[in-house]
Amino acid sequence: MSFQATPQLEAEVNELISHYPVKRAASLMVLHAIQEQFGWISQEAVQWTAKKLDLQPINVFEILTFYPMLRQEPQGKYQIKVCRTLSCALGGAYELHHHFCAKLGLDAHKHGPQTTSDGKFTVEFVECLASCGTAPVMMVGEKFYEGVSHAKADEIMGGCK
Amino acid sequence: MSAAATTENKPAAPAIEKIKVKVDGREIEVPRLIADWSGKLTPTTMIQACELAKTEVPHYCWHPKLPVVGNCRMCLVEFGTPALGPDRKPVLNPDGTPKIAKSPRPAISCATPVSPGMEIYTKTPAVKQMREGVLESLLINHPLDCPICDQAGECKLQEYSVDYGQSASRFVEAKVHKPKAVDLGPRIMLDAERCILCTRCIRFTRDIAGDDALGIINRGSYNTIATFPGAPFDNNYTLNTVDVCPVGALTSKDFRFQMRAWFLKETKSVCTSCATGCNILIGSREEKIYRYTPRDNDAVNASWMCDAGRLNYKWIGRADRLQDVWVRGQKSSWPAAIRELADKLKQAPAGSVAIIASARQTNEELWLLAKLKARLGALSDAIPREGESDKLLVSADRNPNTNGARLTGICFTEMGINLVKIADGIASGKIKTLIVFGENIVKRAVAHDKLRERETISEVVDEHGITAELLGKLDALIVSDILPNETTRLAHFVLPGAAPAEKRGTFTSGKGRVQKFMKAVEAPGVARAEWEFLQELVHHVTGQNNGLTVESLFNQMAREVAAFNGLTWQALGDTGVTVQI
Amino acid sequence: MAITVNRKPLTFWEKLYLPAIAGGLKVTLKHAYSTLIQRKVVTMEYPEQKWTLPTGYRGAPYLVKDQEGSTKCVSCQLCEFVCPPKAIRITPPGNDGRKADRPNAEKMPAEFEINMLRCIFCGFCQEVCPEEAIFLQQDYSLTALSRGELIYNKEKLLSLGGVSPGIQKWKHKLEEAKAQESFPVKV
Amino acid sequence: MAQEYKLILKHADEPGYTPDMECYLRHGGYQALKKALALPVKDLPDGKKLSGPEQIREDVKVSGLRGRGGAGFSCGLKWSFVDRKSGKPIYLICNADESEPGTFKDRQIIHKDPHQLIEGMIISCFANDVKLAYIYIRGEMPEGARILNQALKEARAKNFLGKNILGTGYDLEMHVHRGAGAYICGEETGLIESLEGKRPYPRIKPPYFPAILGLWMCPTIVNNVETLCNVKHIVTLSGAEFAKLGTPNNTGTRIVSLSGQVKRPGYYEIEVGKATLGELINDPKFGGGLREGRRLKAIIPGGSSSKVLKAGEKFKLKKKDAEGKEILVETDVLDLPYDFDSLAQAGTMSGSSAIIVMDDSVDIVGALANLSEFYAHESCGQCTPCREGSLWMNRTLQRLTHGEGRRQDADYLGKIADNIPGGRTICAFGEACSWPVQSFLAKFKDEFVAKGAADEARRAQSISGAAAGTSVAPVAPH
Repeated sequence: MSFQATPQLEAEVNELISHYPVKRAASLMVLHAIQEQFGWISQEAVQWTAKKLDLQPINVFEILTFYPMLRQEPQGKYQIKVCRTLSCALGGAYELHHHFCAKLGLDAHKHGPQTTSDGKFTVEFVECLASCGTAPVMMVGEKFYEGVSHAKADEIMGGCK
Repeated sequence: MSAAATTENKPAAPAIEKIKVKVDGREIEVPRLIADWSGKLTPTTMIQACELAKTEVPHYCWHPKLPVVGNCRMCLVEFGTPALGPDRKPVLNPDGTPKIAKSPRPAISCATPVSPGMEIYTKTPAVKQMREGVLESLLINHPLDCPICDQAGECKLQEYSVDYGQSASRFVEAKVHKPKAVDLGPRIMLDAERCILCTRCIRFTRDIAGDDALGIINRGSYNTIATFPGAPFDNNYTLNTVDVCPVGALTSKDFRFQMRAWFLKETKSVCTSCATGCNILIGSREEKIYRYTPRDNDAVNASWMCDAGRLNYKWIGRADRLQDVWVRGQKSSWPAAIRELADKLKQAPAGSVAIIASARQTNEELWLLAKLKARLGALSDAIPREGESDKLLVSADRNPNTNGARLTGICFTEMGINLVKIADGIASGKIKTLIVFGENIVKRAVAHDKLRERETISEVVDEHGITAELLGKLDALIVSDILPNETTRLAHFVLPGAAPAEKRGTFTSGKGRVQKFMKAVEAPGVARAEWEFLQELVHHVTGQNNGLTVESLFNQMAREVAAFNGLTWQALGDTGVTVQI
Repeated sequence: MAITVNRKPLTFWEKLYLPAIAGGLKVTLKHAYSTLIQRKVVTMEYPEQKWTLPTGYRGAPYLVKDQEGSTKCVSCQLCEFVCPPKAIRITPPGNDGRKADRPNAEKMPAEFEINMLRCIFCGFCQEVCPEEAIFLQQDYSLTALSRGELIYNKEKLLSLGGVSPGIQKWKHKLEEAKAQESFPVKV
Repeated sequence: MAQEYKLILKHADEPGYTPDMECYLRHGGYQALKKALALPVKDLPDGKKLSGPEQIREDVKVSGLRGRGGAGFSCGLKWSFVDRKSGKPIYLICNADESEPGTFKDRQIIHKDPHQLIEGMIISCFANDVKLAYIYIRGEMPEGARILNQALKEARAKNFLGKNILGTGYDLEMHVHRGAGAYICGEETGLIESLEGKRPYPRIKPPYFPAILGLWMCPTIVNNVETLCNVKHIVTLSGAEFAKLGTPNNTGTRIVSLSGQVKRPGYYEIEVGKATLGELINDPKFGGGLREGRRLKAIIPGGSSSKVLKAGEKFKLKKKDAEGKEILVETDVLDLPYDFDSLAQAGTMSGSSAIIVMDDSVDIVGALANLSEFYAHESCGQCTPCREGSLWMNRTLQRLTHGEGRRQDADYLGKIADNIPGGRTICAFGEACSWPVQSFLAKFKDEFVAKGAADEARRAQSISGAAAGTSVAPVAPH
């Protein structure tokens, strides 16, 4: 599969590059932009980014592999990220994660991203989402949910069509 | 020509201010500024001060020829600086010495500059404990597969384990396992488990070789050195990363599983693949060469060499090497052949002999040939070899001793312009005897009549008119070479010579650095170093005795050849002397 | 520099010498009695009779295989290095040589020779071996009709050495690696 | 009696307050900026002249404002280190990579009152002659990034940003830069590297002090969101007035993030040092106490990296008596004033002012295992002790929580942790990952030993550890 950048993406990336006196600095934002459009970042996308920013592909690959939010593989349509760090864990995050996994037939003992076989959901544990006062918290895609009870979790899942 | 021989070709640097520091209680003076990896003057760091004080500070990521990153934390030391009172004046001890305020935190000696009056402590219990801690951290996830690791014997992990390691590991968790035997490029293998992530390889290839091909992927304990998938690590300097790798993570495919490092005898030598003359070490065991590695020489190659030069040793061990003296198709012996040659040359009329030497021969050998040339009134030349140069080390001139050939008078500034004259001489029957050393002259021959069509000199030097047919007209074709080729097949006299690794001698590099090299292995069969039999031949033909050793030959040459005046074999040292060319 | 050793002077009793001679005679007579009178035999009819070897006897060194029949030697060449009479000669496999016959070990010798005429049975090779691949075994009478025959090659050493069970380090490592959560990035 | 004192969050939680420009202007927004830009040159008694920016910098110094990001370093001092003679541009970065577990104060500001941050930043940029500034916001806050981008757009439209701001001739551009899930980007040099498009490996200091060799090797100021907001209030109130808030050397207000097992977790803005830990946890105006029937066990007082405090601990606190003499007063952990210096005297720190409360239902070993998993995941892996030590500690703690413990594991763990901090690592992450382990072990060692001993006993009875390989939450299901 070869990577095709749409004119909008091209324009967005050019705009992002203009924010920095050094092109390389835009790489993280460019990767965000690509992921927003495609859902993940392929190796072709890395090469495209590197070319765009006058870098070597390894320079981009280095940061792509560093940040867990950047995906190297296609993910589920709905990405459920449950915070697992201390305050949320005290507030029941493990039970919440377990609840999702049980409902979706995933392994509750795995922390990393797991996608359901129908490709609809990806569930993963993530580190602190910075809303410890309303534990447990989670995100679905870019949407943020606080104080998620099991009932609320079901409701959220139900909302994912 | 002036005979000024200097050891450095750079102009003298302006005097640098010295400052006094104490290393483990011993006061030394160090320059305030010192050249960093790129040659730029930067503040002297503690590790450099310790080096000047002959105190070893263990380190992994620091390398004198690479940018500083300070990530291994092995070189942590404690230090103190003169205490300042509220009036910004030094506080004094009762005995009048400045009071030292010891820093509560250690510092990495590779990145911390020294300041006047600083005291560096490298042997305190705290420093020892820190080193032990770092070493333990490096070892917990290390696979400890020394028995199958090529680095064993020259591994910094092994070395520092002796000093700072524990006899038994207390680590009971499962190790992190990473990819093993990863094919990183055509010449490099990576074992990610062994890697200590010092990033020396990344810095070398990015900052020295200029090919930003390596990087670290993943995060934390899972960090791994890698190339971008599908982009092999392939430039002409990749094998230097194997040298700078302090552990066995990067290994050379060429040397992989060939021989254990501790068996190798290391011989100081010089690379012969181009005019740069990189200093090398030849690693050999029992007359077999296993590898070339670069040897530090800041005036020539710093700590590096190119892959092409490094792997240019295999032909030395080839089975079809010339091993016998042949006279008109018959096996002969050195005394018989030399006697016959001497008689022949002594009777040769002036101008009937021509010499084609090789700029891959040593200064001494070329000088001896020049003596024959003078006695015989011979035409002489050598064969140029041109390639492409690069920014780092590779020179466009692929002969290691072009300057030697010029300075001894074997050829002119424009090497190869006499070849046509020699061809003409043979064609006209004027030249009856041709002496060829170390070159296959037929290989580049074009038909003589075609040659006239060529116009520019550069085309003439690339191709000349000495065809096999023309060689057939000679009364005597005297050839000395190392490997058989068409010229040796046509020769009446074949004198088996020695590869540079099999003899001693000197080369004059493209920049005029006269460097000597030592003998690593024996030549096969009865093959002899060319200077040995040439010196005999010259003795017989001219009556001159120039000495029986390479030292005396060199010293005699230095007296006679203007450019080398004032040099002695001994004064060349290990890293050579630059002469005016 | 000469060192003077101070000796205890002999006592009067020691200076007499005769008691010591008597003591020596006593030992001689004891042995004479046990062999001549009691007929206690201390020699044996070799080679018809064979000696029972004590455990830990250091005979000829042979290579061993692990319980799965794989070569244990990884060609680290430490035994070759440590061997005082230089009886061991290993040819490493090289990069393109045959891979080891067990997983993960990466390497085994292309050739392994021990010159039994040189071997002094010192046991350094066994001591130094990090893989527990070479052991001094119970053979002590090695005979042959030519010098060449006494240079044992890899096949011969392995067939004589037999099997030595023990930890399978490389296999264990491989299993540990496989059991681990998948490596975060495919390389 | 301790009171909330709302300075930064004065309007944020008012009903009907929205994050847009109109609402902000209605509440007196950008007045401080106008005041700052219009500051006349001041003549000093010694004949020197003090320009507007210099006066603001001086005022920030007078205010005693300490960084709200974690280290509590004086903001005025930090600004004074900036190399202004190099001729290179000076950059300012707002560190909005709020990722210290327990902390959620910056989220409130960004989401509810982004213009306050932007105003604070513009003033700070003006004071430091910055022409280009960035807001580095963590990747997990896409909504925050959107809000900030919108706010920046509004500010540009009103000419608070861009060329010739409000006709003063001062130019400033500001952009939002998003992280992508890395705690290490909160470390200022790691943040700079990340912003430069490299792996966020913290830089070695020396020589790479941000004030001299920061972003693109230019002088750079990196300040926390809350710190920058405070700058706005310093300009509004004047430094001297600001310094009257809080307690001496601990001036201003702080937003305290309270989480864990209290009745009313949440964020509370207080004058620094004007409330004690106990009040914050138990006062009905704040945490409202623990859940019914539970007793306090431990407090993490300043974000997960700070050293844990045990219920009932006593500390000797330096205090001035009536005659102004320094005396040591024995203080219970709950009576510690919540400020920078008192917590430092108690051997811990107020860090990012995030309090995590744990009651007696918490398995202390599990809680530490949870934290250490965070640190093992977040170590960047640049330098040896932290890269290897963080995962080692985590693996040991996971073993302990999965029934594979040993009696000696407490000492074992302690020795691993001792190899990491104390300047052995490039950045403070080394301390951050080992301090929790060291302090948990120092204060709850018996629980670790008991856990190991129980595991050993169970294994001795050859009952298989069926729990092995499962994830365990630090709290027993209730």
